[in-house]
Amino acid sequence: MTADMSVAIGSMKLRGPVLAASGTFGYGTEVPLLERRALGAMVSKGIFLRPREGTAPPRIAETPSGMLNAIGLQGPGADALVRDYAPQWAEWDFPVLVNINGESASEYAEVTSRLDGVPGVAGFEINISCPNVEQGGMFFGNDPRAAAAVTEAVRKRTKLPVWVKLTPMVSDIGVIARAVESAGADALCAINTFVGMSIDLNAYRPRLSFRTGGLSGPAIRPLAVHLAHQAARSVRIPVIGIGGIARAEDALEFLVAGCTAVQVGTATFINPKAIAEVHDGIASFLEARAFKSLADLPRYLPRD
Amino acid sequence: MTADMSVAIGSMKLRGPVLAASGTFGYGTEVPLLERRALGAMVSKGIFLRPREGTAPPRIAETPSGMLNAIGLQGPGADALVRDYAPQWAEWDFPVLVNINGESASEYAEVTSRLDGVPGVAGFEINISCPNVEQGGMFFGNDPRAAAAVTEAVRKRTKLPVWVKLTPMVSDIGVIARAVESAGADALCAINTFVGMSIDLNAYRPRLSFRTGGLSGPAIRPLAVHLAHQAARSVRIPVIGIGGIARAEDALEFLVAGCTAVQVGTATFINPKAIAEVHDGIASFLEARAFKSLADLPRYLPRD
Amino acid sequence: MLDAPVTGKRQVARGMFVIGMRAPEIASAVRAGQFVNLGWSGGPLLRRPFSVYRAEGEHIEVVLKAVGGGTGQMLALEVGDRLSCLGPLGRGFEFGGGAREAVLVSGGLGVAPMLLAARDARAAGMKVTWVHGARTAAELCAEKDGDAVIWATDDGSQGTPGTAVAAAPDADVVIACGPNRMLAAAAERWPEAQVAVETYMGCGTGVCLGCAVPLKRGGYDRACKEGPVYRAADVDWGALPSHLPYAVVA
Amino acid sequence: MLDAPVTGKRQVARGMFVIGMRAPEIASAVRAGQFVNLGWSGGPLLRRPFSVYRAEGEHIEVVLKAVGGGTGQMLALEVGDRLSCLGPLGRGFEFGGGAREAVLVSGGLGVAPMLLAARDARAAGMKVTWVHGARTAAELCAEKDGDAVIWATDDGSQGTPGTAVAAAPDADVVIACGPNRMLAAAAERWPEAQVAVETYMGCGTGVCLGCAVPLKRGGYDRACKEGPVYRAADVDWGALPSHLPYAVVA
Ligand SMILES: Cc1cc2nc3c(=O)[nH]c(=O)nc-3n(C[C@H](O)[C@H](O)[C@H](O)COP(=O)(O)OP(=O)(O)OC[C@H]3O[C@@H](n4cnc5c(N)ncnc54)[C@H](O)[C@@H]3O)c2cc1C
Ligand SMILES: Cc1cc2nc3c(=O)[nH]c(=O)nc-3n(C[C@H](O)[C@H](O)[C@H](O)COP(=O)(O)OP(=O)(O)OC[C@H]3O[C@@H](n4cnc5c(N)ncnc54)[C@H](O)[C@@H]3O)c2cc1C
Ligand SMILES: Cc1cc2nc3c(=O)[nH]c(=O)nc-3n(C[C@H](O)[C@H](O)[C@H](O)COP(=O)(O)O)c2cc1C
Ligand SMILES: Cc1cc2nc3c(=O)[nH]c(=O)nc-3n(C[C@H](O)[C@H](O)[C@H](O)COP(=O)(O)O)c2cc1C
Ligand code: FES
Ligand code: FES
Repeated sequence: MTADMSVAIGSMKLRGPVLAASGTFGYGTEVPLLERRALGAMVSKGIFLRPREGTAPPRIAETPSGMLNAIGLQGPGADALVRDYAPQWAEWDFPVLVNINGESASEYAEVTSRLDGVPGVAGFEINISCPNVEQGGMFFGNDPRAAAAVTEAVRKRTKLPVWVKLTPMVSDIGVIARAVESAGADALCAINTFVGMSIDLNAYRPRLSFRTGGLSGPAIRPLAVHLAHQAARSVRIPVIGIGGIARAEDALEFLVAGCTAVQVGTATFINPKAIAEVHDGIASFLEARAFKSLADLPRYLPRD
Repeated sequence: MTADMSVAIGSMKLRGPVLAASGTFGYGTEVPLLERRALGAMVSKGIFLRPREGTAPPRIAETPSGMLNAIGLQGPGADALVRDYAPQWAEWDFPVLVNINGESASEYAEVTSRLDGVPGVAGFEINISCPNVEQGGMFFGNDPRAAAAVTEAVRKRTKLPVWVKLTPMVSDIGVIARAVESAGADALCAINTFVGMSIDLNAYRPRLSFRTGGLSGPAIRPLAVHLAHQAARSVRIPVIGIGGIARAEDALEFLVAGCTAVQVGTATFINPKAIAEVHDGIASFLEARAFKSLADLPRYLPRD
Repeated sequence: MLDAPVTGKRQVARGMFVIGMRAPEIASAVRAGQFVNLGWSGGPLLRRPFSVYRAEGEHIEVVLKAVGGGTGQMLALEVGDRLSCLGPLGRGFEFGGGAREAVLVSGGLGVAPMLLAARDARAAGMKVTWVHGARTAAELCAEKDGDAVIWATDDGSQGTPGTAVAAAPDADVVIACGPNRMLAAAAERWPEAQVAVETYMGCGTGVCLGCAVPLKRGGYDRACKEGPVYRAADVDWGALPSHLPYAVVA
Repeated sequence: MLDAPVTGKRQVARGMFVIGMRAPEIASAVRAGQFVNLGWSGGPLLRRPFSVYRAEGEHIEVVLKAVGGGTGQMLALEVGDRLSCLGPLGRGFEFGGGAREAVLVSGGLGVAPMLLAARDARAAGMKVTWVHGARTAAELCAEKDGDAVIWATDDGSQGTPGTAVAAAPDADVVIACGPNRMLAAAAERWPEAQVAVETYMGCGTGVCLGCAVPLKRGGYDRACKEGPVYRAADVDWGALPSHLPYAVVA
């Protein structure tokens, strides 16, 4: 018996609950086809309206069970994305969402308009949580009004699914979660990276040229499970759990904690087959316990 | 040549910059004398006015490079502390500060009054950041007004040093840091544990009976360095860095990032000699670079 | 804290192995029921607690199964590899009071403290009855020590069918170790039994309060300081988690 | 991604070792200047990138020093231990265009891609001049391959005193590898040289953008995809960190 692994995120039906996280799977074209077979969906690298150079190197530093990154949303801009990548995505057997960014609510809206209706673009993940840009990013993500304003601005420009990616750098994620739910988000993605710093003891300054970076990887998993759980308790829309998932058991923690799906990020760097392995591992877990479908997995989700 | 390792935290002069963190060194009496030789100071386990049972087991769970704990501030209460521990502390060659807790500002004040002037009690660390109590704790720590109110209430009851231990669960630690500085804190301790959750996939519920716990250990170090650095940039009083320190290099990251001293917590569980090794390692680092004293260590601390 | 080189490994039941290490100070000081907290390079963050199974000359042994990541790594250690060994820790069994007979009741890996318990009971002048249970014959520990020996298996494949607790006779001194659920059953039958419990441990040295054992009189004790040995009647068995992921079954 | 068993280890200079592994698909496909990204159980979170030093039959080799935790662990691997091996990655050196002579200039561990570079240059019909520098004689790699060989040491203890760049003759094709600071010097002298740079890497496969190489024309390339080999004049050497903690010195 093969368990039914499909999930619905609002109106979007996915063949499986394991998605590729933004910024860790490029535009999907870098990765051999084989590694994509189990993907529920892919979220592409974060994009602004115009091309962006990103931050100066060093951009990454390793920490215990984690890594810091400050890529600074390097990217080719919306036009190049439409030209170079969307046509390829249109051919694939899983949906691709674009992680969109802006320095103002109106820039988010503009990116949305530019991409809305382009074949290959199946939806949007609003990034109000990038710690590695001087303007925008995380600063929208820890103010419920700003978060709602960005969500509304994007919502007005598209009928495609709109997901909002939350930052963990808040004192109460439930407040932000409810604000963006009210503003029309179809789903929440929890969470983006935590701000961290690592010091170079030879240079007596931060290792990263941007000084701080976003912490990802297994180190943050218990924090991410908690935050995704809190978000899931606070809203009725689906929550997609993200943070430190490397194995099926990790993903199952998020699913039991109330998430509808998960995204895998850093683990892909270490194991290009991570997403397929996580997917297959969840299926085996369900089968071993004779659950017919992922929907039968018991959840721990007391409502607030 | 032996580098001068002494540091001043306000009016308090310490023989070294490496301190024992609250809740990870008990009352100091559990640990053989030898392991205490390098201690700059000790902060005792968090105490309320009255005895507290703490939370039901399981209380701890391991995570990648970290651990979750939900002890729930089990402790004998202020009277027992005065009777059983303070007299021993009065004999020791390093100061002991008491980590104080309350469900209201007035309970913090009462604990302070009960302990102020007791021989052996050298100062107070106000815990407005414990994630493992239903009332008080972290909830004071993420509201600048509440944090200031608690600090003022304690400040009024004692002339001894008052340190305030901050929670990382805030969107801007600088705001809280400035609030408690204005309210009369002599130093800041950054940071307490992050709230996290780990799921038991056999029971389909959290591993910890308290559901969530505080994450400590190397996993959080890059986050703690960032937060301690942000706190240090925001205030003029000394900041004591805490979070994931296990080796001298870890402590040096905090010191370079602007901290005056550090506390070692979880590492002591794994290596009872951790504090002495961190202390000695810092001294060797200074000596290898021909710094005469810790004060000569270059710091990276652009002011906000 | 000792740097203890591994000196040997042998199998004593299906999946159950004894690892020996050189740890002179611990070998000479340890009492039955005490434990060591073990760490190794490349291992998990926290140390792992193990009862001392045997102590002879300068060597101690522990007995274990691979129940998770840490124990899995331990079984892959080779002679000469080093364990960081903290101990002896905790309060062991008491064999005072002039009792004449001791019954040692163990389920599965609960056999761990029993060889030393037999040694100490004999040294206190007692006759020792060894009762050891497991799910099936292949999982019974092959090593034993008692004036009388009773086997029990859940499936009846060797000795008395049923649990070790059910198979055991009464006696002045009852010592029990095994999954917490088995110990709860022992507590029903022998309120005065001395039982060694299992909890998660953060430090093993009394400073973290992670190893809370709920007491009948209210509040919690530390398994690593006041325990791991308790008077059976003192523990609030309903509140002691029996579902530790690593819990061994009888 | 291959599961590659370690097949051997030998020393080639003070502290410098060659590790061999069985990796048939990589051995047959790799070109000079390409790298593999290596992981192993119990190792650090991220993989570690290494140039392929030699490829023969079903085997490849890498050369390294213990400069940090990861390389320290690698040198402790034993024959039979397994490396997870991702590769070959990146763009290697180009030996087209009918050039007659190639000069290979390496400092310290920069020798890593040079054995394959010599092989590929010869296959393209070139005469190879091998220039290798180090701080001192003991740190010069003992293995070499060239129609002419020039040694250089900072302290003059063997060969020409001074750097490998200074000791090298000019040629149609110049290939250089070593600390980024040495490559910047090579770029001054030979703007058309092909140089292999070092950066931190998150993935090695082009998806993380962590390995940014600043370009003279503005913006960044990925060392793991567009690189690690660059036309020397294309790199903005002032903006490329030369202070990587693991940077090897010539
Ligand atoms: C006093 C005492 C004596 C013991 N004696 C023995 C013995 O003689 N033989 C034997 O086989 N077993 C013994 N145990 C149990 C043994 O310690 C566990 O089986 C072992 O720690 C499991 O580790 P693991 O890494 O293999 O499992 P894991 O898979 O890591 O453990 C499963 C889960 O348990 C948690 N965990 C494991 N160890 C700890 C810890 N120390 N503190 C907190 N959480 C933890 C982790 O969160 C993990 O997720 C004893 C336990 C105690 C308390
Ligand atoms: C294309 C390429 C080819 C290379 N070829 C060779 C070679 O043939 N021989 C050789 O000896 N060295 C080579 N290196 C360098 C080698 O990868 C490093 O020396 C090695 O990664 C150091 O790891 P470590 O764990 O020993 O050091 P660490 O002490 O872990 O490294 C020091 C610091 O560097 C950082 N770091 C290390 N590796 C990485 C990484 N992969 N990504 C991000 N940060 C990292 C960590 O933050 C760490 O704090 C090459 C590098 C590149 C990019
Ligand atoms: C190198 C890198 C680049 C990232 N880029 C983006 C991005 O462009 N947009 C975004 O929303 N998140 C980005 N993220 C965050 C991830 O999508 C993910 O939320 C985070 O890494 C936590 O998951 P993980 O622990 O599985 O990596 C990036 C993460 C990494 C490590
Ligand atoms: C088991 C445990 C108990 C703790 N108890 C307290 C406490 O009573 N009061 C307090 O302020 N912090 C307490 N802490 C937090 C530590 O003092 C420290 O801030 C935190 O663990 C981070 O440092 P570390 O990573 O070095 O452990 C406790 C931490 C642990 C692990
Ligand atoms: S394990 Fe830390 S107090 Fe018992
Ligand atoms: S290392 Fe990830 S893109 Fe180059």
